[in-house]
Amino acid sequence: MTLADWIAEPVNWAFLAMAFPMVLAALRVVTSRNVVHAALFLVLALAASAGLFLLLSAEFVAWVLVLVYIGAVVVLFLFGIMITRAPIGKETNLSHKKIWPAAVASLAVFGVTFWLIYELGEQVGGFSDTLPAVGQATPTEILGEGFINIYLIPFEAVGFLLLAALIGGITLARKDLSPAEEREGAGL
Amino acid sequence: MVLTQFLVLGALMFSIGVFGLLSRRNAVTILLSVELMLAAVNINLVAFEAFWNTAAAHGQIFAIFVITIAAAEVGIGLAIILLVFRNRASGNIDELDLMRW
Amino acid sequence: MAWFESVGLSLTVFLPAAGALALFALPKAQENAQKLLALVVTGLTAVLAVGVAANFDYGRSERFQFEVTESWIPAIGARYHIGVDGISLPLLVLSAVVTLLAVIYSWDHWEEPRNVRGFLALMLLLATGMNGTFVALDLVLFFIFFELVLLPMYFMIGIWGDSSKRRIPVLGRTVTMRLYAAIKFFIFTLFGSAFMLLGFLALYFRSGDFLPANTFDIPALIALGAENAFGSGTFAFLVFGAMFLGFAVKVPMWPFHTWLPDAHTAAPTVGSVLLAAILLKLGSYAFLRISIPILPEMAREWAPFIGLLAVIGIIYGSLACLAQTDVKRLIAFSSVGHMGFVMLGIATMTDVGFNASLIGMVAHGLITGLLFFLAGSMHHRYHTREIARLGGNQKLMPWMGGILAFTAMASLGLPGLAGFWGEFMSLLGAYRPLAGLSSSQFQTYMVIGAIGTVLTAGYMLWMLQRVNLGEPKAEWADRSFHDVETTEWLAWAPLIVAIVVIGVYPQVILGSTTDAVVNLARTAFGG
Amino acid sequence: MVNVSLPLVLAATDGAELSSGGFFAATAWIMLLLPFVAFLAIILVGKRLKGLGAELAIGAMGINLVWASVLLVQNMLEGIYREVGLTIAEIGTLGITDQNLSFELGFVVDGLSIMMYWVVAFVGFLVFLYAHGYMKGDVRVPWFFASLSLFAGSMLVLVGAPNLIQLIIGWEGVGLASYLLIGHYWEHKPNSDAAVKAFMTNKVADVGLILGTILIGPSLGSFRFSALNQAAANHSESLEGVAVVGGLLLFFGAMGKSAQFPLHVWLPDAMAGPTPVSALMHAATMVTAGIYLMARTFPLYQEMATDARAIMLPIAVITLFVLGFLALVADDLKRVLAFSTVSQLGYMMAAVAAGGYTAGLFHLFTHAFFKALLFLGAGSVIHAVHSNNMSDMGGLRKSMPVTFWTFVVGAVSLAGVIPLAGFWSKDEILATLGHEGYTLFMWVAILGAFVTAFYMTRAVSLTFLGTYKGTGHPHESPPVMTGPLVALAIPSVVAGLFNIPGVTWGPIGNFTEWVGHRVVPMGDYHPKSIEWDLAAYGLIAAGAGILLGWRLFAPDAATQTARDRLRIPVLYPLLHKGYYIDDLYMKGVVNPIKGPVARAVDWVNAYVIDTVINGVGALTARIGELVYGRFDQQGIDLVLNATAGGTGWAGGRLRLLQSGKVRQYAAGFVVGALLLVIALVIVI
Repeated sequence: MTLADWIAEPVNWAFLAMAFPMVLAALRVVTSRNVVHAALFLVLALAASAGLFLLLSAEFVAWVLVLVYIGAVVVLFLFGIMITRAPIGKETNLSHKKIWPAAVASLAVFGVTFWLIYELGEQVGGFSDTLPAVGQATPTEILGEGFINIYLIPFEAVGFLLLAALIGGITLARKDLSPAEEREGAGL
Repeated sequence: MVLTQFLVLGALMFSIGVFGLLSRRNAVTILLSVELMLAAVNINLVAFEAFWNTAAAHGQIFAIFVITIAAAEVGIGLAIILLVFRNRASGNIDELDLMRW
Repeated sequence: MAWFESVGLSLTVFLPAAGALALFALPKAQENAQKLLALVVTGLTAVLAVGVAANFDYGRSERFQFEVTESWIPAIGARYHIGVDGISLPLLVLSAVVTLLAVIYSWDHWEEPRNVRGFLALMLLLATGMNGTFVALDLVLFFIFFELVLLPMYFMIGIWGDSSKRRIPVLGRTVTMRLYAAIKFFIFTLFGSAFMLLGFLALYFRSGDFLPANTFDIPALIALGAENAFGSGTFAFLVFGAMFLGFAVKVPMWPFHTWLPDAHTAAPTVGSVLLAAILLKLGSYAFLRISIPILPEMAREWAPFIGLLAVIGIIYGSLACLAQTDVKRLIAFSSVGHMGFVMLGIATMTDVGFNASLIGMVAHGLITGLLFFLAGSMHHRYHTREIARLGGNQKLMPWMGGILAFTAMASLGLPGLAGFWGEFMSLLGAYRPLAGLSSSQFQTYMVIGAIGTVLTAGYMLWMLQRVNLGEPKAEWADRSFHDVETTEWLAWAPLIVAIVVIGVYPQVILGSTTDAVVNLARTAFGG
Repeated sequence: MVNVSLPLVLAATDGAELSSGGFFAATAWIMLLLPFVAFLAIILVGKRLKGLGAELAIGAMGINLVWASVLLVQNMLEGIYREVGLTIAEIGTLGITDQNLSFELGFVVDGLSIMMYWVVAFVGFLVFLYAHGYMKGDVRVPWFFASLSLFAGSMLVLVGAPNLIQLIIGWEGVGLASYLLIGHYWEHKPNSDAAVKAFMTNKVADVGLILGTILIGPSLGSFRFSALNQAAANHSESLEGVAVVGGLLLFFGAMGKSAQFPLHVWLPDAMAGPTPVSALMHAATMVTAGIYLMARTFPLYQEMATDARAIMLPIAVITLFVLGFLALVADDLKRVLAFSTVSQLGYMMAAVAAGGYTAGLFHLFTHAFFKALLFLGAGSVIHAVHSNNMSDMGGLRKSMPVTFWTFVVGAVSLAGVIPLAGFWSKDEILATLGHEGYTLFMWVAILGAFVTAFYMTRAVSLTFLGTYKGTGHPHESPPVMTGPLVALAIPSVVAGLFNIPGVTWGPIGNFTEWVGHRVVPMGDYHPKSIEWDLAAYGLIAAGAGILLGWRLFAPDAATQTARDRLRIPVLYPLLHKGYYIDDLYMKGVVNPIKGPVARAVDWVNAYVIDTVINGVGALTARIGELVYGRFDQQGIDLVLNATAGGTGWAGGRLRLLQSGKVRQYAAGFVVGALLLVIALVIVI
């Protein structure tokens, strides 16, 4: 598939319309001097990725992403930011002074991954063929079956993990109480 | 749409996440970077799913697992940050070097 | 006066050391008694040195006089052999007199931590080392005296020196000036001395090939050198090189000079004076006493190289002076330039050049010694040595400013004052270097050296302009300062007089040295 | 050691007997020493004296004047030659002679030095007297007179020098004294800058003198002028090879002192000193030294270093012509005079370089009078109006009649109007240039005379004519100041008569004979009769200059439009900036050396050499640590503690990884993951 063919497909324009804001938002997430802005840019990036999932016919995943991430996780983040009284405005202390090691590392990661994609494409083949499954949405039914058939044990494990996280989060986040406070039940 | 474009996008997002991970010193922003990396992974998973087109939609299931675990991770992570902040009045991870020799 | 012939010189050397011991017999609290004792001892030493000069037979100044030779360490053939000739006599007198003046100056100038007894004892010990080096005629003895001066100077700098901090470029470490300077001075010099000792040992073992027994005796080795016994092969080359390293560090020659600005800047006033006036001369004196007469062929071979380093030192020192912001450091760098002229004189390997270096050494001792006295006294009053903060000194302290101007003029080589002759004669020597050396090369050195005199004048006048002239800066304007005080007059007047006398009548030095250096050049290079 | 040498009692060049002089010649050293005695005495007791030391300086100079006058008369009647040297140093043989080279101090009494003694003593005496009035109420009067004495004394040491070494001593002594005097008001930076500039420019030139001495001395085996001149006259082999280079080096030295292009830059700035200093410096001491040196070593240039003329003469002519123009644009009266001195020095140097020994010296002689007169007159004006600038003057003719008339005499004499002194000496220079075949230079010199007349007329007009433009009420100076003016005006008029070509004044002869009383034949040209055509050209040039100046400046001296009219674009800034030579030196040489170059060297010191030293130190310390830590401490105990020690050591090193820095861990994680991926792909 040549670049001209690729551009000719309207769906690819939709892809670009989402991918570009996504990358830009991601960059702002890691460079913004304002923590709140960073979090909100993350929302943007995740929303774009949800859009991509829709393009890839993964509707369920897309909505889960929106609900869980944008609805819950990011709100959690914002709460976290506020609770930790992190400076809401601009802050110079947010990043290291020397960023070149990070830049080098991330470039290396990108380089290696890129090389990997190329190698895999060579070995596996078909990477530049039009994706087959696009068009018809994956039924949620299949996903549900997958969870309780093939992936039942992991599914339970994740549920357990969530419970553990819940308890752990409470334990960690609540104040250490003096015995007197303990008796009065002040922590609850 | 071809697979490569999603893989490259994922790689790009992941690299940006790595950059944020290494260049940030505020704990919350580091967590944000981690979220970026996870999102990149999700893109890969879903794209591969579309590529292989498996009957059981393994890729999407995995993506949902990732989202779930990420949520748990954020919960715990923020709780830790909260705790640290309460003790140290700082979200700067450079100052958290108690666990050293 | 037969007794004087036999023990006079030894007394000159060891009286100060005895005085240092005697100081510790006095209670620590009795500072006046300590000062008086030191004064008497150094005064007596100076009288003895002058007595040696008075009884010296100038008609045969090329011979060693007041010679004493006693068995000392028979196992290695080291003897207690001392004596003076025309070359060492002026330096011996200089050393004894400057030490006396330093004690006079110290009378009411003490650096913290105040410890009069310790400081005076070190100074006396230093005097023994310096005087001893100039009269030693045995390599082992020479080496011991040569190294003996390190110790007191090390402690002087390290204990009473500048306690400010300074960041060392590149290394990135912040150091206390005095500790850094003291250690640098000590290690650097010791580094050179190690090679020097190697050279001495090599000479010792080789001398057995020509003599019945191995010897450290300098006159005996000179006699061998006159026959060119050590030849011009690799052996001689290496021996000369080893001794060169030792002496060049002490002079100091570029590029072995970097201990000097630090040590001078950090040292207490009296330490700087003695360092500049006497210690630097040990190296150049050693060239004339040991390297050249014993290894004349090698001296001829090394001469262009020595000359090159000398002229680099001249230009380099002057340029570095222009960049200095600290008065003492500026004077220290000026020493690099002036010692460049001294070494250029030596490098010509002519009698005129040797004479130039000797009179240059004496003049530099007097002039730079006085400059350091002045810098110390000014620091004492202003509590700063920053040139940028000074100004209008001439107005605040007319006599001090006048003496500073006079000394600066002497230092830049004004004819009619002592500094001129050394520069002029070393250029003269460079015009006609020893036969066999490339004249065009040395004439290039001559021209570069002459340009160096212009630069010297430039930095000295600039320094004068910034320190002495103009209106006093606001921070000093309302203050009143003591102009030159009595002890300062007593310490400086002899130097001023000597600078003028040598300037007008250089024969006072050359009368002693000329026959000796003519003889040195003849025996070493024939002709 | 004491070696008084009286080597030469000889016949003069023209066959006449030269006597060794009487008491005054034998004791001429008193002249050389007296000013130094005065110098010391003033420093020590000057403050406590009524005249603040002025009386000591004037007294010493007065005695000198008596001595010099007696010698002058003696020399007129019978030629004197006496040379005395006292060895001050035997410095070794340089391996080329059997005898030691030696340095000597002494004095020489011959026609040349007597003339100079007298000029220095005469001008010096009058200037000192004048300064006594001028400096009343000034700061540091004792120090001023001490420095003046040092100045005159150094000059006398210089002109009395029988050898190059003493000459150098006097030479740099003069430089030192000029430094002290120019910087007399050192509270202000421009003044001390000017002083430093004078010293440094001279120091640069002194390199030439010193190197020239070094070239000539050893070749000759002696530093004596008599030996040098004799050798040159005999075309001695010993001078072959060094004559031209040595001669040029000496000339380079003279260029500095005598302010020849391009080393003239210090002289205009030297006006920063008090006016009596300028008068002394420009007339008698300092600037004449270079001409004197050329005259003293004249046979060298006349006989052996003739090739050097190709360089000397153009420089002198450039100086006399090109630098004269600078006087046209100066507003500072003293600067006008300073540039005029530069130009006149060019005349003298041109004469000597062309072979006119007598002509050059004669111009030096007459110039000393009228230039001292002009400067003292300028000082008198400045004293009255408290400004150096001509734009603050004007119309002083009425209020300062004595100053005006004497100033006019000096100016006319300088302009070269017959029969005043300046005419005769300048005419002789023109004649010499013409006779030696330098026709072009002769015409340039005539043009130069035109310029001279022009700027002097301008100066007189702007200062004395028209109306007063300053504030206050100028009044005539006290007699102690006008007296010297009158005393100098007289020789400015009549001095020229002593050397009218072909005229001898009975038993006293003429100037040519006086300065010709030398041991070694001069072989120079001096005209035997007046060359009227040349005189006419010179007069026409002078007249034209005066007319033009009068036409331009006299009518509107009050309005000064003429000055504006002279502000020709391009040319005016060029002249005003002195052809940018100063800028060239400062920006091209001095500042780079003071700034970047010096800092670079300092940087090298701190960052290169010291770094090597410190690096070696640190490295050694580290090696020591390793030797101690690994080989000594662990090597010896290796057998016993191999396992424990090794583990401990490894742990100790590895624990460094546990820095506790999350970022480092993360980075390590990323890098590790990357490596794993790469390994994986490669393996698969």
